[in-house]
Amino acid sequence: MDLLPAEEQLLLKESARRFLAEQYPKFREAPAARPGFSPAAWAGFADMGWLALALPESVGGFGGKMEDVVLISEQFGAALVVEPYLPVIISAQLIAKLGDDEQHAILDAVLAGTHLLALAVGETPRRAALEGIATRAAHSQGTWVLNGAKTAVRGGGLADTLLVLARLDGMGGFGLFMIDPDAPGVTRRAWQGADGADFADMEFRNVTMPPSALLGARRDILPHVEAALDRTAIALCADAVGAMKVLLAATVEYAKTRVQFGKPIGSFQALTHRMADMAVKQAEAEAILLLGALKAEAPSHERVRAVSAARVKIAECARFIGQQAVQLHGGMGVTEELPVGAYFKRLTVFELVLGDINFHLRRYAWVGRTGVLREGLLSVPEMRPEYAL
Amino acid sequence: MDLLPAEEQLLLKESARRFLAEQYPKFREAPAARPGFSPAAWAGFADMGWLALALPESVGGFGGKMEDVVLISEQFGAALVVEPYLPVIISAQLIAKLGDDEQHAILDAVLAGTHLLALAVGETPRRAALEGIATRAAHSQGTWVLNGAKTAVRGGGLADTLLVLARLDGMGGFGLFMIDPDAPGVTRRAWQGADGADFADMEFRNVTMPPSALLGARRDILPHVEAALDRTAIALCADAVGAMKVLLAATVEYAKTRVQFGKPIGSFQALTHRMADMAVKQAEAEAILLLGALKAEAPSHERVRAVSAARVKIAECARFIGQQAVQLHGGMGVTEELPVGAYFKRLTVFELVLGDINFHLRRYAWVGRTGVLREGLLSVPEMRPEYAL
Amino acid sequence: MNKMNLTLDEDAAAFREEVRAFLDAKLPPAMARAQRLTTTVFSEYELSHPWHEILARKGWAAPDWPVEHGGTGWDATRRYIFASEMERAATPYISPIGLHMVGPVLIKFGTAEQKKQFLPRILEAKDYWCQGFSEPGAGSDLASLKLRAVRQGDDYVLNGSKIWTTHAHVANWMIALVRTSDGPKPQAGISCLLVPMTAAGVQVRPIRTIGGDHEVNEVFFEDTRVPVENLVAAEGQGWAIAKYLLEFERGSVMAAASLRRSLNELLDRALAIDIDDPDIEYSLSRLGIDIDTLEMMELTMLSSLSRGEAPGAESSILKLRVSQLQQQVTEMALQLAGESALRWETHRAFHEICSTPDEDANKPALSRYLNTRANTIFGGSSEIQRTIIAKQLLKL
Amino acid sequence: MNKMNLTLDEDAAAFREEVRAFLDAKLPPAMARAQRLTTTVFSEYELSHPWHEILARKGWAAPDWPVEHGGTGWDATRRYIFASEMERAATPYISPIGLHMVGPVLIKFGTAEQKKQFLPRILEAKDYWCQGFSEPGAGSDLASLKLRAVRQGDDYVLNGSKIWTTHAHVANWMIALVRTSDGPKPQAGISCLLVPMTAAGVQVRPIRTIGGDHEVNEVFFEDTRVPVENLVAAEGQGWAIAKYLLEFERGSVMAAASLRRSLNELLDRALAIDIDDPDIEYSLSRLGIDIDTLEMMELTMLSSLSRGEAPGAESSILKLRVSQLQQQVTEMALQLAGESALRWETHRAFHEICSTPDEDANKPALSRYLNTRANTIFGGSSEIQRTIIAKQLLKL
Repeated sequence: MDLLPAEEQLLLKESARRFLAEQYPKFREAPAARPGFSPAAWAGFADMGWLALALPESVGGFGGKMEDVVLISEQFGAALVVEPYLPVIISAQLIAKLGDDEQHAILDAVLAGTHLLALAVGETPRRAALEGIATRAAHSQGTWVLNGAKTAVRGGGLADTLLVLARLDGMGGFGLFMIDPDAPGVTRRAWQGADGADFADMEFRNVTMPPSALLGARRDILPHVEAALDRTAIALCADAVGAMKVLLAATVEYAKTRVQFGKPIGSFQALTHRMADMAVKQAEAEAILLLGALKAEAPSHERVRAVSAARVKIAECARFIGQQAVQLHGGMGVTEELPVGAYFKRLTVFELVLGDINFHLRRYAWVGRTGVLREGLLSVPEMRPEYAL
Repeated sequence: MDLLPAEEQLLLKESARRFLAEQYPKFREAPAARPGFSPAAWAGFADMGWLALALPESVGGFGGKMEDVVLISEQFGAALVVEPYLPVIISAQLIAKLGDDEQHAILDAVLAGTHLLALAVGETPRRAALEGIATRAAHSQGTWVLNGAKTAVRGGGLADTLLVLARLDGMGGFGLFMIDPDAPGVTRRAWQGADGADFADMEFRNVTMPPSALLGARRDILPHVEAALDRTAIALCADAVGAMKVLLAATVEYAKTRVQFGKPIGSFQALTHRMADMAVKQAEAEAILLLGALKAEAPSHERVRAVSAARVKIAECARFIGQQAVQLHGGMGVTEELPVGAYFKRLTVFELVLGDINFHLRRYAWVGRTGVLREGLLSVPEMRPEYAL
Repeated sequence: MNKMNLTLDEDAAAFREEVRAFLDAKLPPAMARAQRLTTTVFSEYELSHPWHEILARKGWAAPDWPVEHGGTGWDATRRYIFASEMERAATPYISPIGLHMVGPVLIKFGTAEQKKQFLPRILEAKDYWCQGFSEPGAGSDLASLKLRAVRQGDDYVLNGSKIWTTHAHVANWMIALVRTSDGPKPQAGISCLLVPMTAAGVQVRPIRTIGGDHEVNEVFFEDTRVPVENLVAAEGQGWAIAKYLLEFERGSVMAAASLRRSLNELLDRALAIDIDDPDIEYSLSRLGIDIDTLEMMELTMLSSLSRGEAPGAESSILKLRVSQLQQQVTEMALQLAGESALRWETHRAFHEICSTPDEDANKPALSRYLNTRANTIFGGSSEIQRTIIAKQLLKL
Repeated sequence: MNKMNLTLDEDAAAFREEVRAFLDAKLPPAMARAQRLTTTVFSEYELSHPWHEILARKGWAAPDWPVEHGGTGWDATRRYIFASEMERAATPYISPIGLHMVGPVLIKFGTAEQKKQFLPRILEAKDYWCQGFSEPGAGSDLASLKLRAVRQGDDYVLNGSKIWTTHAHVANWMIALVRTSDGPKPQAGISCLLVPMTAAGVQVRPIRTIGGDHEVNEVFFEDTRVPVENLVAAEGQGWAIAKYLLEFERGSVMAAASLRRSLNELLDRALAIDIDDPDIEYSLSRLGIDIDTLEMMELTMLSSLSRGEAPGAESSILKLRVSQLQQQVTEMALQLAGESALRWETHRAFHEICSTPDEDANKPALSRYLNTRANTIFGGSSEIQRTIIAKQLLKL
């Protein structure tokens, strides 16, 4: 048992921090051909090895773990990175895990940073049981025909290939299809989220696909998708923790310098204690993030417990820290004049995606019925990753 | 529309305050023959006219309204009165409303202060739909036979006559029975609540009762009982408001005099702001109490909205004010050395009885479905009291 | 009838019916919808101006002015009913600066000339005023304001800046607090000036709100000349005028009707989308109870006002609770919208880009949530209100 | 294996099994049940004393003492496992005063004579200690303590009083902070004395807690004579000793295992009574998540301790959260009990008056809720912890 980061993790984190602090603002200032995407930044991410980080070595990756992705994601949150890192790597992981050699071929371009992916799953404004997916693919004369719609697909407007989850018509089960978003019958409406990131809604009308579009065996696909959503969720939690750390630090700094009634506002006890409570929330968020990161590839009950716990706790901390950071910045906090606004928006977006607090509370309670909550975290597990990488 | 108390209400309140402040401590100090009851205090209540206050003139009462009972109850909370005022007057109201002349006869002794009543309804540790009552009365050869059990009957240990709600076996509907607690087959176990008040659990085994024990028509009895519980609930809300006012005042006083680190603790901003929040809660509690008092005899939807709203809001305010009063009193707050402990216990008992916060939230939501929440409070109602006095 | 009651008397009930009938007849549904989709505190000028004109034609634009200046002569209850019914119907908000600030200040402190020049134009929506009190260094601490007005001949010459000036970019007049002298007591050097926004040296810089709206501004003055006739009362009276306004505003934060309308929209929404989440019902009930409580506090204050009693720290309690509840309402709307609220819209007004009930509910939700964070900051932050409550009510 | 992990290594896992086997064999179920029904912070002497003897026989009574004085030689992880397993099994709490305060203080500051006289008797449960730090006028502000100890010949003569002295009514020794001199720096006049409770002039007054328990006392000293050999370290070293204890205690607030046991009891209870209230499930989940979070913070601190790093403000964060969660657990138990918790019981211990699972759950609920309000007050109130966090962590 050891929860302190290893030397190489500290190095990874520090190199990410430095790269983003020194390089990323330049990338963002350059006029972007496509909203939410800087090609130069993306090339930088590829050079830093971040695209390969969490892919298995068999497809050219570095075989890293979600803990490493979490480290990177935290720095992304701190630097307000908007590029679709998570959709690309989580989709790539699915292709690596479920695809055959032919399907793996696309990963070379992904690793090189020249091909973007997105995972199109959700169809309603909130995360729901995957069994309710209505998009469907019918098998007809050697091809698949896809009909349906997806909403708020992260990175969907930028993606060169989409992974689309669909019900397999007439045969039961579900499939993940690799689709060219420019194929006939695909309508894609890209938009930017409040955090500046790319999203898209899309419709599929009689989109025909070759048999090779179907990724992996169809019967057990949902647990893999659920696991991929959880990996995304925990990386987004890390992103939020990165953002809230910057916000708290900025608030403390502001409180030391902003003078009202002849004193810095950081000397008023009510505000001092408020900031102490923010620090407590930050510590809690970091602690539960670590649990989620360490369990991101654990057997599903353990994973769900950890990821949903992290999602609930970090969303609550994000809301408190975000709202109080704005409040303590006073008038300037509610404008676009200071970075505090952008960080608050990022945390607000975080709260809205991939299932709200109540969704994850129910999920945590559900897994609780299996007894998994009754034991402490310090266990002697045999690792039986079912749907992990 | 006018929400300021009328002159005579201010007089009633002030006379209650003065009587209780000057007389009640003496009554409590005298050794009590029965726990939770001072005969001298009770005689005083009768003399003050409080027993007659809210009974119709037709049975010898003063024909007052629940607003007056609320004024008295608030003073009872402030003075930590333990005598079973509410069980007696609410039961008396039911007898007055539902009974015939013969049954009314008992009210003379009640008004004289020589006969105590209690209303035995609940059978589970929390308020539930009355339709679930399991105690049953069977009609057999001109008499009724009662079987069942009641729990936590307020004033039940002291009562000379019990009003017991029971299902009427084989004929549908419910009845309220006037029962002598010393009758054969009645087992009564009296105990004291954490607030020092009398409660009792009781069992009925083949208790035979004459036909005259049955109060009023049987088919529409439940709404009357529900209304009586609501009148009790709003009076208890007033009691809680009285207690929280004393607590806040005592806390502010303590904060002005208790010195730590060379300053009165009331000069520390974090504590000052906490007490401001307590004052806000107190103001909220008083405001919603008034709504409940004014609507205590309104048509049932309006009544339920107001009473459940008051119950929820005042319970939340009571918890906050109680917990913070203890916290701000420091070590002394968590002992029996200062009155703060007794007030905190009284507020805690208040939270536990007659339905918890969630019960009343659900009840409020239920009445919301009738549309009654959608309009403001300032209405042009024709008064159609259905189950009022 | 018992003295304490929640029942409108016959006259007041009839008055309410009259107001409702007027609103039914004169408030265009499209205008009400536009107001419902507004994400700012003030309504945009394009929305409020026509409504102001409709009210002015009816003679109802300035209920709290004396009758001789164009007021309605209503008592406190009628003014409350009128305001509540407007909230209930979702009329646009008319900027309060002219009608509720400049008007009362001039009526109390202004010269006959100033009254004649300005009051009718305010009443008839011919001038549009903004308010210049806050400065970058003087937020909650108004006494430290620095905008300097130096007398030169028949003019004051202004140098400095104001901030958080709502609608400075559309206003043609500003009522400003300026520093006309220094001294040991900073309050004593503050004066009140009426400044034409068209004067030379006035520059308006938009400040975009966190929700993406252009509602407030920073206003710079560089050697801006204002005739001395535009001084209100004497030099050094600015602090007294500000205090008068504060008194005057006390008890005017009445928001239960507007919150109840928002709650009704949330109830409709929750029914429409049928979320599988029992917590939503609990939350909506809590909100309903909080609004019931607030309304009782408002009506109690109204009862006091009707008896001529001046509100005290109760105003601070109302301000605190209203701002908190406004934030909770927007939080709830955001929760109901879920991922539908993610999209960042730069176009305003929202009613021009929404075309379905879903869009009406979801698109403005995020901007509104973000902007409403300001409610516990502006107009005396929650921290300031707590200090007032502790001092005035608890004598701490 | 990756460096960061939540997995016990083989040796540690085996140690955990050893502890579990020991507890299975040696902890009488009635003793565990009695502990579950305790409503006080300390276990009653009648409960803790036999358990202390069982541990002493096994040689496990003082895991954090050096081996030469009877410690176990376990590393930080083993001590954590041991403590957690005891919580999990609901062993009685052994009073920490002797083993965790007097022991470490004497080992660091005591004379050879003092060590020889006291340490074995502490280890073997022959003496029972209480602690005299707080005074009526000195709560959070310890430096202002007043209990006077004046040297007269070979004795100190004590006059004054101590308050909140847990189990003073059963202890035969007190470790006390006393004032031996006045001066500009009040800390410098504080000394540490070992006081026999049997000495003349010592009087113990019970202070009944809000939950109805006799756990703490006020202790009066009137011309009580204590031999100078009972001074620990030099005169004026009391403040340094108190600070050492504070340091020593840092990172020792490890409560996740105990909270998880309470949560499991709540989960069992909720299942047993089958309440129709969806909010209960949400609340229990929230509590579970809070406890998971706390456990991660504890394990992170344990990782730091294992590397020899000293905890800082993290201790204050843990203290704050643990006390809040302990209160929430009791609130939840009270909510589940409903009216069943109303009855005021004066008899202690509860295990003697409860005879059904219902009674076990309901009867102690109210006393426990009431007593637990103290958790955010004693041992450094939440307000003090926030000040420490702001100062040390945020440099405010």
